[in-house]
Formats: sequence, structure tokens, C-alpha cells
Amino acid sequence: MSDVLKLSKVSKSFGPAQIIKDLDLKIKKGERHAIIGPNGAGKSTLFHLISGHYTPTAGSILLNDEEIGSLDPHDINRRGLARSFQVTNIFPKMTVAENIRCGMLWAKDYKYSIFKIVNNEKELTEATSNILVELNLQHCANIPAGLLSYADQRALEIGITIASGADTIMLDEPTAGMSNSETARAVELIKKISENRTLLIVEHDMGVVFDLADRISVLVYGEIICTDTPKKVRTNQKVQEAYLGTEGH
Amino acid sequence: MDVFLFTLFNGILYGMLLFMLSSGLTLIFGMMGVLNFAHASFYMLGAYFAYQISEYVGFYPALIIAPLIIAFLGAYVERYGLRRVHKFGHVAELLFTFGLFYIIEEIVQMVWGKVPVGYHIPPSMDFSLFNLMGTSYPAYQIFVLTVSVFIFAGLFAVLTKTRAGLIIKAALTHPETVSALGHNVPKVFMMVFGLGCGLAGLAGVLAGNTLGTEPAMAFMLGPIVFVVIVVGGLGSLKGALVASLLIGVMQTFAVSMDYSLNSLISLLGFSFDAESLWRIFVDLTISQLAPVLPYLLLVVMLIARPRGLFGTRDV
Amino acid sequence: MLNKFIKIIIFSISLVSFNFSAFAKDQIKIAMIEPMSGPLAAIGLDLIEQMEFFAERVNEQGGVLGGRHIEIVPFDNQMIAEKTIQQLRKVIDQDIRYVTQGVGSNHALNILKTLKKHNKRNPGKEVMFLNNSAVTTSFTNELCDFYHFRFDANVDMKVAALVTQLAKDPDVKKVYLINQNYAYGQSFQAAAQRLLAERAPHIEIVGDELIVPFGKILDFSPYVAKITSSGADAVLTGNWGPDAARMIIAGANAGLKVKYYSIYAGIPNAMNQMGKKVSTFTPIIQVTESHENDPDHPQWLKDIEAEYFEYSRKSPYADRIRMLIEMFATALDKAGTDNPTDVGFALEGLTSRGAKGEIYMRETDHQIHFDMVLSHVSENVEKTFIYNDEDYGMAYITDGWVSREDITLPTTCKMKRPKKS
Amino acid sequence: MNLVNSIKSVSSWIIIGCIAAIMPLIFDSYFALTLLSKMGVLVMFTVAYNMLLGQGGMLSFGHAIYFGFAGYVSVHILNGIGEEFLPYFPIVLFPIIGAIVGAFLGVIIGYLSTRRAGTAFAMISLGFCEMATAFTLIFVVFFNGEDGIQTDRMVGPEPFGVSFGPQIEVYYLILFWTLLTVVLMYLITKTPFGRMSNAVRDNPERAAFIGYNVRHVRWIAFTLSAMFAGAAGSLHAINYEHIGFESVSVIQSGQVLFMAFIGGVGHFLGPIIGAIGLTYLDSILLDYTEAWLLYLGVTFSVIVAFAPGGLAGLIVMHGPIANTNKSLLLGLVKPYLSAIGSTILGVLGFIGIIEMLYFKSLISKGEGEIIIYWTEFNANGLLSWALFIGMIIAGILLSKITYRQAKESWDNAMSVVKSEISS
Repeated sequence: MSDVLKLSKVSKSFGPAQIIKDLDLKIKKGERHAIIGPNGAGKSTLFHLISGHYTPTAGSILLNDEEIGSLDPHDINRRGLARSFQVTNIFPKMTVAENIRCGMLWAKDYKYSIFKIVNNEKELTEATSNILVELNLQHCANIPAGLLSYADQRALEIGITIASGADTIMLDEPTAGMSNSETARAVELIKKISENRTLLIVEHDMGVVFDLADRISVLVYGEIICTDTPKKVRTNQKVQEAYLGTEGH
Repeated sequence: MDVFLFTLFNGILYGMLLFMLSSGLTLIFGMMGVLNFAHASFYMLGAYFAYQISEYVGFYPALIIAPLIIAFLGAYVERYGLRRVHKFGHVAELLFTFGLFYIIEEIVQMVWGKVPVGYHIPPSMDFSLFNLMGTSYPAYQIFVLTVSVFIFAGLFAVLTKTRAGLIIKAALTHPETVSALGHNVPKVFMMVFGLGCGLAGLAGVLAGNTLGTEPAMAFMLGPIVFVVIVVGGLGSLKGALVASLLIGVMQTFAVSMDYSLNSLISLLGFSFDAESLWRIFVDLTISQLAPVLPYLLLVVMLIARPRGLFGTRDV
Repeated sequence: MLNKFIKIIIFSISLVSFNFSAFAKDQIKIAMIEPMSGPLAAIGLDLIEQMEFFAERVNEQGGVLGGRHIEIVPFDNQMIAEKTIQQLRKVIDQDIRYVTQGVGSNHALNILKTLKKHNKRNPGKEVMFLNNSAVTTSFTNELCDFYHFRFDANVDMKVAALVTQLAKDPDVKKVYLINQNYAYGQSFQAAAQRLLAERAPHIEIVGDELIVPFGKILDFSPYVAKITSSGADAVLTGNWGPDAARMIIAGANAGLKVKYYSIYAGIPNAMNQMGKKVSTFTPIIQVTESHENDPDHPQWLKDIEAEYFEYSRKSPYADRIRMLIEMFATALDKAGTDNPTDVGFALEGLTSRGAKGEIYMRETDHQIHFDMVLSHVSENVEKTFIYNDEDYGMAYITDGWVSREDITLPTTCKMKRPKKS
Repeated sequence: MNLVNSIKSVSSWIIIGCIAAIMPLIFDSYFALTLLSKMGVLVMFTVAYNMLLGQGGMLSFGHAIYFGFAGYVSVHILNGIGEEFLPYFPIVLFPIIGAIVGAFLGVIIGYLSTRRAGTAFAMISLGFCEMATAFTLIFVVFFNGEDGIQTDRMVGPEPFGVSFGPQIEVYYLILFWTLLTVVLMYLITKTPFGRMSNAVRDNPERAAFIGYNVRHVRWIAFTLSAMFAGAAGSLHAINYEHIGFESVSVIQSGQVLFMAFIGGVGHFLGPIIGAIGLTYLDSILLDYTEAWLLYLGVTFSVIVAFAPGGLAGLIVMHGPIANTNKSLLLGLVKPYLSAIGSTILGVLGFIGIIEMLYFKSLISKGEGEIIIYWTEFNANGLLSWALFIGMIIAGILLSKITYRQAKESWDNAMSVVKSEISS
């Protein structure tokens, strides 16, 4: 029961190309789980499969013991799984606060209501400003999100993801393209938000991965070759060969 | 059986005409993702240019020159109009061509006046080629059929078999990669748009003399070509061909059927009161409904198979 | 041409409450609501040109009511029904008491009904509708109104003329009906069915088709195939515009040898568009007031038409605008006032000159009656048709005349007349 | 804080309402009242249309369906009451009938067409519109073909002496409904649904990953928009006492698109500006130039290419500057005026050329006197052509300089604004 997310024998093919091959993965409740692997290993595809963007060709994906493989993204989200994107994916014309607020509308049961004015909902406003404080974005709450700096947009991306109060969070390369100091800030943020939540993260920056993760899975050519604690992964022979060795930056 | 084959042949003739009219549109949409609302306007310009040119040098030079002019005009529109709008997305591009539709219609009226012009079938092809069931088929009609077959074969070959076609296809999905490989993506788009407009112009040259060359011709043609490319599957050349033939054959058969719902009902032994409101529906014959059939087909297609016949994704 | 931009500025300052009738009280104005832009603008602009020419002619010959002039005030309706109503309201604002219109029976219907309401709600401010070309029969039957006068033969009369000639035609044994599926086409169809049974019982109707109108049909070959297989000798059709031209072109291409009996299929624009070969492939017969190649064409009319040609660089086609203005001018003088009610009484039963004998405005339904000529398109004519200096190389040859009596049909009109003042 | 805001927003609506209410006192002719009524109806229709295009990101070429069909149903009911075939229903409440018709059709057609937005949606809407127009011509019993249907709005009792015969009473009826529905539509933009409609427009993928069914959002937006369009259609029929197939056609749909887009789809006020401005020009310029549609097409294309925010977008663009430092705005006045001046010069030349071309091709009968801008020109003379072409060239050359200056001043002002925001 402690497995929040359970993938068994999942495959995904695009035409003749099989990107994910018979993949098994279990994410335990409350853990911070990282997925690493060389470029083109299928990390983003895996995320898309779990979040419902793609439908698996074969296999099953269970979220809290419920099959979600064939569900649409919004259905999966409503079951308590939220994700961020590799390429910043926010609502650029809306203000920062609006972005966050949109993220929590469904979870707070506003659904498609046309009888409530959002600005008059005190609870919503409070929750939004709480998250803004958490993200350290309260000073630019009323600025269009598209005008924010890159790092702030990435932070906002995470903010939208957690706004719904989902138990399971998936972050796709949250620190990609950031400077060192920005990365440090982002890691702090991720640590903060992942308390009491299950976190699944794809990341290229090994420093971040080893700093954050409780467990690491290594994905190479659509297959997971090892899942273990950071310490053991670092010393794993197969990983050394397949991954760290070839990608010596 | 003879009647069946005869009607089928007429349907195919009409279908190929529809394909010719819509091939440029589906090419531009498939390659660039741009829905060119002004497609029918370029078709109209083709007819008018052909009329004007054939006044001076005859039909055959016009057949070559007019589409070329339209192609250059199209490329020019892409270069100085559409490209500017490109950054705002496909809807903005559609809106831009929507405005263009009005502009071209007004300019045509300004230059050629508001009455239809006398653009006729060239005398050298104005003879009956063969007879079928008492109907003669003029050489010109068969010529148009041949040209549309060549258009399909040519486009299909260029897009699937040649390097240029591969580049064009790749330019739509991965513009950065293609330009990194040293290809000038904007130029490719410009050429595709020019080619698509040139095809519309060619259709105008070939159809303007049988369908009539007048300022309202673009407006009258407009929607049917959109139906063709949606039913065929957006951007699919093969789909456009099949959809054109389907619509052509379907409409031609429908016209030859004078049955109404009422004839079916009375066949079953029931009858409606002559004064009943329902009569208006049951008395409509299939042939009266023929021109609406493509739109009904569109709706049915949207319900049953949203991606169209050969489309790769849902509409 | 009035000064466009001064007017715009004045309008912008005072918006629309500005009253045009402030100047030139002398003139008797006829508002003319026709399409001046959009696809059918050519017809509207030509009608306006004719109307202005004939009004100018009356003015040059001393005007009406002792020297007052008739002025035509054009209004563009873009062929949009709401715009017609809107422009009509503008006409009422400007205190213009006469309106003329012709292109599009649906627009005429709007004017008719709107004026009916207006005249009822505003006694003493009645506006009269001089219908120049809208042919829906019901306007002079159940919808007839004292303030409506029609100066063109209605659909039923035109069909009567066509059928009368058809009955005389020895070549025709079988006829095929093909019409547009909307109000006008349906009334053509109904009249044709009725009159064929009455006047040409020996002719068999071998096909009766209604098609979706307004250029929606691109390919007429299946219809041509149907006509061919029916064995018809003649096609009786009310089709106009592309629905007529495409049908005839497709027929000629398929070698279909039938006579076309029509109202509009052979009008000048259409014959030029179709070209000599198609237009003369089979006889395209149409019915009009007169045409200049008729052997009996009177000299006085020839003189007027020559004058019109000088003015517009167009050959004459229809004669009804002349009839309208001349009868209107006569009625004004007869009434001795420009009040529409009095002019209306003066117009009732009025007679005037036509190309062949007298023309007559029937009292009972305000429908004009005159002899009509049937003619077909031909290259072998004395005077070819010229439009804006472009020679079409074709014109019309008379097939026969149908007398006024033959197209006089009973009316169901029960008109309520106002009190004579 | 909330209270102050709501008073502020309510008061601006009240001011707009008051201005609209006193208009008939100034312009009281039959035509002026018709025009004002038409503006009201089209404001309502355009704002409804913008729920789809501006708020929801769906470009429709077929929105006249709901407008027109609601008009047909209303006319039939009016006629039914007039012939005492139907029980009396107060005219004041007719827009509700239209709204029901619009919503009903919106649910059905919306279901079929909201799977995707963008160009595919646009094309499908065009197909539906064509089909609807064809039906109006084929099913004569209900639609009465191209004649359309006439009606008389003076039916039934006359509560408080209001018969709706006089145009002014109809104007106030339309004004009431326009204000009511526009305020409602404004409030809808502020609801959770309204926010999500924007979210789906900007980024449907993201919207799905925060728990919203993108298609449902679009479908609801479509239905609501069709509902308000239907209400407007009812009023349209009452205003003209007529409904015809044009009201269902692509032409009507295109008109509302022009109005919304030229006014500006990105801002709530944009469609209102567009509807009022274009209705006025459309009804007035009709009598003065045959080239009105050409000017409209050119204006539209220029707006699409250079100012996709429309007129409202151009105004709103200056909001941040006005908020930070009003004196910056003053600095923009001079470069703007010179840019506008050079544009006007070029445009005047362009209009002159077009008017002469139209004159020569359509109106001229040999002699070439044409009056443009209070002055008589000879359309056959080289001089007048040279003059107008010269104006165009001068306009273009001047614009090159003045536009650069205007852009520089704008950039300067914006950089000041940005630095103040980030500090």
C-alpha cells in the first residue's frame, strides 16, 4: 500500500520506435524520487505517460492503486497528481497571482462556476498569497507572468504545480538553465514544498539530484537499469558505464 | 448499370474539379499549418488574369503565365504580410487572409467592374471528344480532368519522394533543426505559399470559363473547399483527393435521385396529410438536398471520425 | 456627385438628425434604394443611372407641376435586408415621399411591409413605393397596397407570356422545369405548372426540378444528364445569375439541344459571360418590354435610346424605367400636387406610350400591363449590344409578341383606398 | 477595499448607461434611433462573440447562426401572438426566448466543434454557418426563404402605455438589455469559469494539467456566448421587425468578427468600441463611398498585422506607463502626433487614389470631375493623380522617420517603467 505510483510492464512506441520498454517503477509514499539518464533515454516520455499526456502502448500505471493509464490529464490531476514542465509552461498573459489561483480552482471545488467572483473569495486570496510567500514571489504578484525573469518563471511553474494541493508532485528539470545561485534557491524551494508530499523529479544537475533525492532511478534507452539510494547508485557499476562514464561533462 | 457507370463518371469529373480547387489549400495547410481563407480569392484572380491575358495572347500562354503571376503574388503576400503575422500564431494568419479576402474582392471589382466578364473555353478545345448516353463530353472537360490528375501525381511525388518535400515537411515540425541544417525556412514557407496560391490560380484559369468569372465567384466557392479538406483530414493530400471524389460522386448521385422521405413512407403504406407541416420535410427530395450533403457529411464526420478520412489527429 | 466628405463632416457634427430637406424644397425627390456595392452592385448602379437619365430628361423638358424638378436620391443597401429597412427609415426622416426599388424581391417586400406600417401609423405623411423591377406576384395580389405601384410585369405575367409563346412553338412537345428553390423560383414553378395546364395542354412536363440557389451548385452536368434523358425539347426556367449561366454552359458543353424559355438567362451580362458560342448554341428565349432590333421598334423610342446611349455608353435593355418616370411625371401633373395620395389616384388607370401600343396601370391592383416581346440571343443582328463601350457582338431577335390581353391575369387584390383629399 | 472597487466598477457602468440613455434627447430622428438601437444590439452581440474569440480563444465564422435563429424564433412567436395563435408573452422578455434558443443550439453545435480550438474550429464553424444558410433557403415554411419574415411588434396589451411602436421605446428596451447582459458578461470574466476560459485560451495543455477538462471549458464558453448572441438576435428582430437569411449568414458572422477584432479582442471594452464605431461608419459611409468594404478590409488586415490588440489594445498598452508616471505619457504626445500626422497624409493620398479609381471604373461617363475632400479634381488629369501619389510617398517617407521616433520614445518610456517595477 505504501506505493503511491506503480508502473508495471509499461511500453510506449511511436510508430516503429519503442521509446519505453517494459518499464517497472514503484514510487513510495512520501519519498523524493529522482529519475536520471542520458539525453533521449525517455525521461520526458515517461513523465508524459504518467501524467496522461500520452497513453501507454502496453502495461499499467497505478496511482494510489487506481489504473490511470488511459485517463486524460485532467482526470489524473483530479486524483492528486500534479506536474511541472521542462519548458516553462505558465499562463504568460495572466498575473503571477492569477497563475497560482488558477492552479487551485479545481482542487478548491470551484469547478466551472459562473456565480462566484474570484476576487471576492477570501479563502482563495489567502491561499494564493501563502503560496506566493512560499515561492518568494509576493512582491510581483500583480505583474503579468510573461514579464518575470526566467528563474522566477520556473519558480512560478512549481507554484502552479503545488497550488492544487496534490499529494504527488512531478517536476521535469526544474533547475534547467539556471545559474548556480538560482539553482540553490530552487533546491531550497523544492525541499520546502516536498515536505509531506511524494516527489518525482527528472533532473540533469547531479548536484541537485544527490542533494535532494531519497532514491534514484536510472533510465537508459527506455529501461530502468537501477533503482537505489544515491550512495549506491553512485557506486553502481552499470550506471557508471551507461551513464556517468559516457556523459563526462 | 449503364446509368450507374455514367453517373459515376460524371461524379469523378466533378470530384477531380473539386480536388483541383482545394489542392492548393490543403498543401498550404499541410505544410505550413496556415488556413488560407483567401484561397478562393486567388482562384478568382487566376480566372481574371487568364481572361485578361487570353485577350492578348490566347489561352495556352495564359494557362502558364496566369498561375505563375498568382504564385509570385502569393509569395509576395507571404513575404510581406503573413510572415509578419506568423509570430501571433495560426489564428492571426487566418484572420489576415480573411481581411485579404475582402481586399482582393474589392480590387477585382475596381479593375474589372462588377459584371461578369466573358472568359470562354478556348475554341481549339471546344469540340466534343466522345459521347456517353446522349451526352457529349467536350475535350476541354477531359483536359481539366487530366490536369488535375497530374497535379495530384506531381504534388504527391514532390512531397513524398523528393528531398525538397522532406525539407518542407520537416520545416513544419522542427523549424529550428531545419534552419540549423542550413535551409532557409522562411524561404521554404514562402515558396510553399506561392505554390499553393499558384495552384489556386491554375484552378481559376481552368474553371473560370465553365463556372463563370465574376466578382462573387470567390464568395460562392469559399466554404466547399474547406469542407473537402476537413473531411479528407487536415493537411492530407490523399485525403483531399478521396474527399473530393467522395463529395463529387455523392452529389452527382444525389441529383439523379428524385426520391423523398415521403416516397419511402408511402412505399411502406403510410401517407401524410397534404396540409401537415411535416410535408415540408418529407417532400424534400434527395436531389434538392444535394448541395447541402457535403455539410451534412462534415457533421457526420465530426461525430464519427473527428480526424477526417486520412488525418493524423483529431480536428 | 455631391461632396462626399463635406457631408461626412456635417454628419459627424450633427450625427444623423440633420435634415436634408432643408434645402431645395422645390424638387420632388425619389429615394432609390438599390445595391451600390457588393456582388449585385452592377444591376443597382445601372438602374440608378437609367433613373437619373430619365428624370433629367423630364427636367430638361420643363419639369413637372410648372417647372419643379424630379431628383433621384440613391441609397445603398448592399443587398442586406436590414440595411434596406435602415435606409428606408433614413428616407422617412428626410421627408422624401417617394421610394423606388427593384433589385431583390425580398427587399421590395421589406419596403412594402415597412411602409404599410408607417403609412398606417403616420397618416398625412404617407410614402409611396414605386416598384421598378421586383416581380413577386403577391405584391399585387394578397399583399397589394394603395401606396405601391409596380412598373414591371410580375412573375405570373412573365410566365404567362413565356407559356403563350411556348404553346405556339411547333418544336416543343416536352418541357422541363428547373427553378431555384426559394420564394421567387417556387412561384415561377407554380405559375408554370398552372399556366402550362391551361394554355398548352398538349405539352408534357417531363421534369420539375428545384435546385439550391445562389451559385451553390458548381457542377450542372448531372442536371444536364437528367434533362437529356428526359427527352425534353425546351427548358422553362426562372434561374438567373450563375445558376442560369452554369446550367446553359454545361448544357452546351454536353451538346444538349433544347430551347431555353427564361426571364433572365439571356440578359446582356449573362450572354457576354457565356460567350457567343454558348449563347447561340441553342435559342435562349427571354421576355422583355422591347428591344431595339425589333422590326416595329418605334422611332420616338429609338431617339430616346440613342440619347441614353450617348449619356451612359450602354445599349438600352429594359424600357420600364422610362415608363416609370414618364407615368410618374404625368400623374404629378394630373394630380396637380406632389402629395402621394393624390398622385396615387392619378396613377390609377393611367395609360401611356409603350414600344408596341399603349401601356396601362390597372386600378384594381396597381400592376402595369403592356405587350411583351419574346426574343432570343443571336449574332446576326443589326445593332449589337454595347455595354460601357464594350461590344458584346450579340443582341436579340424577336420570336413573337404576346399581347397585353394574353398576360392580363385575374387579381385577388382587395385594396383599401384612403379618402380623396 | 473590495467595496471601493466594486463601487468604482459599478459607477463607471452607470455613467456609460446614463450617457446612452440621454442620446435620444440629442439625436431624435427615426434613422438615428434605429442606428442607436442597432449599436446596442451589436454591442451585445459583439461582446458575446468576444466571450468566444477574446476570452476563449475560439475564432468562429458562424456565430450568426445563434443570432439569426433566435431572431427567427422571436419573429414567429411575435407573429403567433399577433394572430392570437399563441398566448401573450411580454415583448420586454423576448431576449430570454432568444437566449434559450441560442443556448440550445450552442450546446449541440458546441459539442461537435469544441474538441479543438484554432484554425480547425474556425473551419468547422464556417461549415455549420453555410449549412444553416442553406437551410434558411430550403425550409421555406419556417424561414420563408430569401424574403425572410416580417412582423409587427405592436401586439398585445400596452402596459403603462408602452406599445413598442415608437422607435424610442424600442431603443430603451434594447439599452436596458444591452446594459444588463454586458454587465453580466463582464462579471462572468471575473468568475472561476471566466478565469479558466482565459487559461484555456493561453495554454490549453497547462490548463488540463491543473485539473480542467479543456473541452468542457470551451463548450461552456461556446454555449454561454451563443446564449447571449441569441438574446441579441431577438432584439435585432424586434428592432427591424424583420429577420432574413442574411442574419444567419457568413456575412453577419464576418461583420461581428470585424467589430470585435478592430475594437480589440484582448480587452473587455474593445468589442464595445468596435461595435459602436463600425456600426456608425458602416451606416454613414455607405452613402458616400463605394469602396467602404475595401477600406474595412485594409484596416482589418493592418490591425491583424501591426496591432493585434486592436484599438483597445493600443490604449491599454499605455496603462503601465500611466500607472508609473503620468509625465511620461506627456512626453509621448509629440512623437505620436507627428506619427499620426504622417499616417493621415499617406491615408488621405490612398483614399484619393482609390476614390478616383472607383470613379473611373464605375461612375465616370467621359467627364472626369470628382469631388474629394471639398475640392474638385479631374480624374482624367495627370495632376490629381500626381498629387495623391505624392501624398502617399510623402506619407510613407515621413512615417519612416516619425514611426522610428515614436518607437524610440515608447521604448524609453517602457524602460523607465521596467526599471521602476523591478526596483
